[in-house]
Amino acid sequence: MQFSFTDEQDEFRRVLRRFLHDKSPPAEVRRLMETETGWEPGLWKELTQTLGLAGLHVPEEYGGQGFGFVELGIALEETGRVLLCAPYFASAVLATSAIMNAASHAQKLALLPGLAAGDSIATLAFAEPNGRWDSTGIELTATPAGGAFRLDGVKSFVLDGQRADLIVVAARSKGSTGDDGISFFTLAGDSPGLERRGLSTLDATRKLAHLEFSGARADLIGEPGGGAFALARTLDAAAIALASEMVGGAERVLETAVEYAKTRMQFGRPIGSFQAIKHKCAELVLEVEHAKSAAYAAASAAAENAEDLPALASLAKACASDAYLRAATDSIQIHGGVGFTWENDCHLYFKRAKSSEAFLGLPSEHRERFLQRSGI
Amino acid sequence: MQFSFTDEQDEFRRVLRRFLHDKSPPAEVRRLMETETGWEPGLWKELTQTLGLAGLHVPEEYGGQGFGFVELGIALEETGRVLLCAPYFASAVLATSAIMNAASHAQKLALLPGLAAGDSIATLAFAEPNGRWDSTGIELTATPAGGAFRLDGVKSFVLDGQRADLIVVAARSKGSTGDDGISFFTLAGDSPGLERRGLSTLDATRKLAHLEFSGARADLIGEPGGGAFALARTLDAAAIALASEMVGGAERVLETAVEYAKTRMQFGRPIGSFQAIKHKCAELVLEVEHAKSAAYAAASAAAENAEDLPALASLAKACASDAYLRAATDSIQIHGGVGFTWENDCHLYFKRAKSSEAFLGLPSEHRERFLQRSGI
Amino acid sequence: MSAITEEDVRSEAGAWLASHWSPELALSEWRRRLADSGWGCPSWPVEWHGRGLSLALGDVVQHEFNRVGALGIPQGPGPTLAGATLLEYASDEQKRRFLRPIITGEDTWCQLFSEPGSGSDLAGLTTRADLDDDGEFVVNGQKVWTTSAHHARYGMLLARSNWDVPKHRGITYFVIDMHQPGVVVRPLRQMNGHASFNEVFFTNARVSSANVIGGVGNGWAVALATLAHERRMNDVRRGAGPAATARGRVYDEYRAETASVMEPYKWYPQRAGRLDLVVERAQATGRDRDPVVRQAIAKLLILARTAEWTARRARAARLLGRPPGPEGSLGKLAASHIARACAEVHTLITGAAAMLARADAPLDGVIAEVLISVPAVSIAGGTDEIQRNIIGERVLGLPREPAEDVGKPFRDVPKNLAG
Amino acid sequence: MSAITEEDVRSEAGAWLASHWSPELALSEWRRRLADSGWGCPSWPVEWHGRGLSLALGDVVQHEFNRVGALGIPQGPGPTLAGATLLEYASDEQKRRFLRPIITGEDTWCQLFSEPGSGSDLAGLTTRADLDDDGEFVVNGQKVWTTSAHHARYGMLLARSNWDVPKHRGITYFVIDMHQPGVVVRPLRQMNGHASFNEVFFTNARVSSANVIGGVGNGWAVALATLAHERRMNDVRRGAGPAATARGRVYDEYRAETASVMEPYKWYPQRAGRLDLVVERAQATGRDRDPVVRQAIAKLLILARTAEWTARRARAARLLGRPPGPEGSLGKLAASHIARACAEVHTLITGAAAMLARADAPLDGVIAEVLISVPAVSIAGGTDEIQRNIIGERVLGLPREPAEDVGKPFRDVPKNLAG
Repeated sequence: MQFSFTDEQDEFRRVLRRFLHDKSPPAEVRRLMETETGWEPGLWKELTQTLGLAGLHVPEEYGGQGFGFVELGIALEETGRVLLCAPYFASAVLATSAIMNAASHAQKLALLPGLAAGDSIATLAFAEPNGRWDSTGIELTATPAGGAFRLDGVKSFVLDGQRADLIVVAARSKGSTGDDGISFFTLAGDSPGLERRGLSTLDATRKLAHLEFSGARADLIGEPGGGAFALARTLDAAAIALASEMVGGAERVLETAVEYAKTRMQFGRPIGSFQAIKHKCAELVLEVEHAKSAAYAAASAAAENAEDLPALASLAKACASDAYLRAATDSIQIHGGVGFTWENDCHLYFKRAKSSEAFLGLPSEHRERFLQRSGI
Repeated sequence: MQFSFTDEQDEFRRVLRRFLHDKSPPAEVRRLMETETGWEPGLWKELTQTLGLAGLHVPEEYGGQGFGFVELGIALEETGRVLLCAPYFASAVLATSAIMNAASHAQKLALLPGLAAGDSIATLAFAEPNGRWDSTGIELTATPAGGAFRLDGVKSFVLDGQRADLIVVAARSKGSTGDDGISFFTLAGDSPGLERRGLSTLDATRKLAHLEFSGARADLIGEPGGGAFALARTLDAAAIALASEMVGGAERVLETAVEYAKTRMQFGRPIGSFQAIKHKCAELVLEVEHAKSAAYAAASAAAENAEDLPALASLAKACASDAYLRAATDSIQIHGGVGFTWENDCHLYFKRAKSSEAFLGLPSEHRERFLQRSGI
Repeated sequence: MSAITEEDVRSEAGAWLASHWSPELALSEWRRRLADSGWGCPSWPVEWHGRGLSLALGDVVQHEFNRVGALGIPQGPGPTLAGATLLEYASDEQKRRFLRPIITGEDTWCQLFSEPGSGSDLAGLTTRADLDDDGEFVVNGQKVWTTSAHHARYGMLLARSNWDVPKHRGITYFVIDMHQPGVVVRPLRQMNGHASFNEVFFTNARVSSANVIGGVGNGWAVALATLAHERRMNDVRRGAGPAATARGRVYDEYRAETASVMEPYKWYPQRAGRLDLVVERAQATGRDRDPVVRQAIAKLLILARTAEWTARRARAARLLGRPPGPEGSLGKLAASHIARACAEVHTLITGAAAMLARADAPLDGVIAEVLISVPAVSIAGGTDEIQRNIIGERVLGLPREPAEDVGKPFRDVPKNLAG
Repeated sequence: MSAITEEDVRSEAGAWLASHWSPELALSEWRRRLADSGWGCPSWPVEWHGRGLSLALGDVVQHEFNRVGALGIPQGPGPTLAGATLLEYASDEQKRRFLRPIITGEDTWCQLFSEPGSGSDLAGLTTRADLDDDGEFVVNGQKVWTTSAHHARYGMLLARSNWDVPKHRGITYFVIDMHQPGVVVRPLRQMNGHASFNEVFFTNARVSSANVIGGVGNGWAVALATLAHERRMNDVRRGAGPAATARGRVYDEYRAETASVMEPYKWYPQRAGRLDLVVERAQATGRDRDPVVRQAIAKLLILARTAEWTARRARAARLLGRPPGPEGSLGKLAASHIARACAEVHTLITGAAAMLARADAPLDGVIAEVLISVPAVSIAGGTDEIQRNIIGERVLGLPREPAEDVGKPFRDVPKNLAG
């Protein structure tokens, strides 16, 4: 396990932080979150073509940069810090991971270069209105139909699903249950038989869609019925990526609170000199540093494809969710009345934290999974 | 439900508080807790004969004072405040409640006057080494034998069981399970076939015994096999009584912490002027007052034999346990190093709180029962 | 004068209502009758539109009003805050000018206390009131968290009239006319999207010396009276009651008035956490079968019930005339814990759907609004930190912190830049 | 002088061990060899019983010692605290008198800092040292929480020699002879029944001016050095390692020495919560099947693992010579959370048996000892409150509170009555 970043990784972080600081300031986040699409094509182009961010962890043979999960974690920590509005998590994490885990070599060659280059934006549709975040929640069926498959059913909570060019879908064969009969499919976002509807979200920076499939035609990727492991792997990767994103946000929102506590005067002294505020901040440092450690450990396990990857993925998701929500909540409290206003940025982080708490499964669910995956 | 005490009840509390303040100071508690018996017969005589404490809630026809559960709750709150070392809970609460709930009129006439007068000290043996606090935990069997019964099995966690004159035993008929086949029996503490052994306890003020029954001869009280309801009622009464005792201790240990915080100087000012200490105390007030409300509400429900008595008994036990342990723990913290010494009284309350947390069932168990008993 | 009994009050009020109340009156006419007779504010003095009754007898009057469905004086900060404060501190001339239109509802009022730079530290306010050569005060500064400022006629304004004395001693309490060019009111949007409050900007706004309440430099004492009335108001804020559905002209007009006054508060139930929805949502979703969720629900229900009982113990003690125990000060802090626990439990119950809002979210967005409104409870009306100070100092008698900002001229106290 | 390499050190140490180390030596003889050669304290200066190596090269020497099973200098506060402090602040004459017997183990030391009246506020100490006409100091007062004072030869004593200057400036650091009539040592029993510490009473005890370390009135600076060494020592406290079972006269004598030094710490694993027992106890009792218990276990394991990783991140950064991040200061506070959570989980697992102790309780009383020892973790070595101050101020740079007690003569600072 890697307990410090290399100089190259630190430099990558510095470059990316500077870039995002310039290109994704709060005013831009606020502008984009009010749009229906939720991102700016120009910035996406820069992120993918200048920085190569979408292909960071994609092997070079598929058009990526060939880095590992530690670098991906750094990228997500930085995008999380600034609440970047871009289809990065949907396309580069969810869809790309699903394809890397499920697809054949030929399919990867066909699909990944476009995603890695940012030319095409994809997402993964796996959860359904039942809100379960594993294979047992999948009810949408895939039926063979003339060399391809027809998909019938409903997907929900699909990240950037309303605007993605390509949808990767996790579906099951009729009559199968649990891990059996799970396969992945791809289809274009504007395919006939697919209706997409944007959902109203608690966190305006996280766009979600409801997708209804009525015989939409889709192509199988990977082996038919053998997708359960790829799905589990993909969700583990997603959990670790989300944990990285969350600790970036948590660290930033804590910094904001500390900065405010140093300058805000009440009763003739900075509020940060009062123990009520100072000790709250101290506990937050502890919790946020612990969550960072969890995200780093999990990313490191993913990079090394370690045996405890599934356990650490759940550990990191649970730990980072709790830390982020607490940091964002306490930051509002430390800001007092102004922290509850729309014009202050606290609520953007708070809503992101609250939404991330539920995304991919609640902390309590991941704690249970952490124990099971640890053999306890 | 009664939300304030009557003038008579307040006066009763004042008299009792003054008495216990004089007769059960910390030095006396420390002396008695180091003895094997754990109480002082002279003080027991005063408590029962002068104050009539043991028969407080026993009807007058059975030699008691005929008061209700609210008065009993006040008595326990006050004994809890001073960590009174006496077989009060064992004899006046557990054994007396069991007899009142289970016995026939004639049996009550035979048994209660002696207990109410304090001439005889009884206890209730119901839990066993499995540590379950309801009828499912009862494995000890009662077998009819020549007009009486023979008891075989083991009881544990028996309060003041090593010294009690009379043991009330909850047992089951052979082959029965759950609520079926439960009956109550009485036998003398020095009966043949009964071996008693004092247990080492975390809290030296709470004496517990391990009782082994090998064909000990005992008398049935109440109907054979119909004791489950009486047992449940008795345990509800015990839970409420314990909650009352706990809130008395919690309030006192909080007072101690506040007194210390007002006088202890560090950095040139009383430590209670620091928000870290002040806010801890404020949260404790909230929690202790809530626990008092819970204990009062439950006692009031018991006094009125209200429908929600079982739910409120569990509510009060859970709530008072949490409040007491937190108050005692935080009191040690507020006292700092001296709070961890043997000579300071904090640990007496802490150990009482810790022991009370487990006694009659953990808070989490009672929370679950509270929901079930509330129809949720 | 012999003591007035409950029965006296009941029959007198009943008789007056029988001859004066009618659902078909215009609301303004009914309010005039209330002001003329004193039955609208029975505990106010006889010479100031009241009947000089005790608070307990006032409750008897209220009961008679409820019995026949008769309406009372307007809700909102006018009567409860401004009226009560003026009764205590205003001159007779001021009472003559201001009190009656408060009762009749002609004038609505707003409270101009909090500032961006002084939240918990209200006495650290920096809005300035400078006496000019004409004997008028010129007001400059900014207020915030003002409810209903956009339709208020008058504001209860705290401003600093002297910077050379310690903070509490340089404050003056004014009644300011909100309808003047130097006063600009802007809505303030909160994180849950509602805009229940206003910011109020003063740029050379003017207020006459005749509108100083309680004397120049004595504003802090007057403000404390207003704040005490505000806490009491929070204890008893109610909905429209039977008037919500009753028929008649007076009710229609009253509902319109109430809807306007109550508009800023419509998310308050969500802010408090919607405890009422917890069990039914858990059962509807089947989450009531998860032992982990059950523990969280049980903890929440126990907290809420014990808080309620604690408040009732405090009320019972007050009614018996006993010295108030610690229970009274605890409600606000308990409400904060309850709201936060509600949000946690609603999240546990809601799961993935907690990511959604409005029509796509459970109960048409009510749960989502809970999640993003609850953070206000531990801030508004005094933060949890301030409540813990109050409990520690006033209930437990713990010593105050050394003060950096009292005992020297306010001019020299470190403070936030005006903003 | 050319740079010494790891390989140089390894071979030199190896050669020396080959010719000087033997398990059959008397421990005192072995320690003499260590003191003569400098291999016992390789990072101390050559002129003071060391070899002047860097800390990293010192680790290489340690590694060579471990490889052949050779023992080191004594554990305990002598070498790590007193030795290190004396090296930094003592005069050559003092170093000559005190250092060598520390290394050989002839003299053991104790630390006389904390007082009943000054816990968190160490610099508020009131033990007095008054210079008498003979040029000796006369010491009166009381110290507490002293480990091993009953068999120590010397004490590192902080006492107030000047009451007319601010608190930090009137303190002097002494080496006091514990074997004198004016010094009385009493065991101090803790709530868990152990008596690991002492109270030390001074009644006209005497200490020569020649035993002042670092100058009269400069004791606070010297104390800070000792405290820094103490924190480092806490990072690396170890058991006896392979010496626990190895055979030979020197090992036997070492084990006896270690047992005596380590006796006060035997409940420390219980104080830390016995995390190691949680999962096996849960499985053994079947409580691992309760979802509520499982959540508590998972929270605890996650806390403990992330705390461990955080400490390793801090160490990795130090080894890379990077500026220390916030991770370093967090371990103590995390340990406190872990211990408390352990006690909660052990209670959940243990149920009714949590009422029992000693032989009647689970694991022969180990769990009971956890429950009544854990409260010490958040107090000993700096309370949680002090740790949060440190993190807030030193890590986050938040401003300090206004100080009531610095900048004026200590005589005038409100303080606890001597007790």
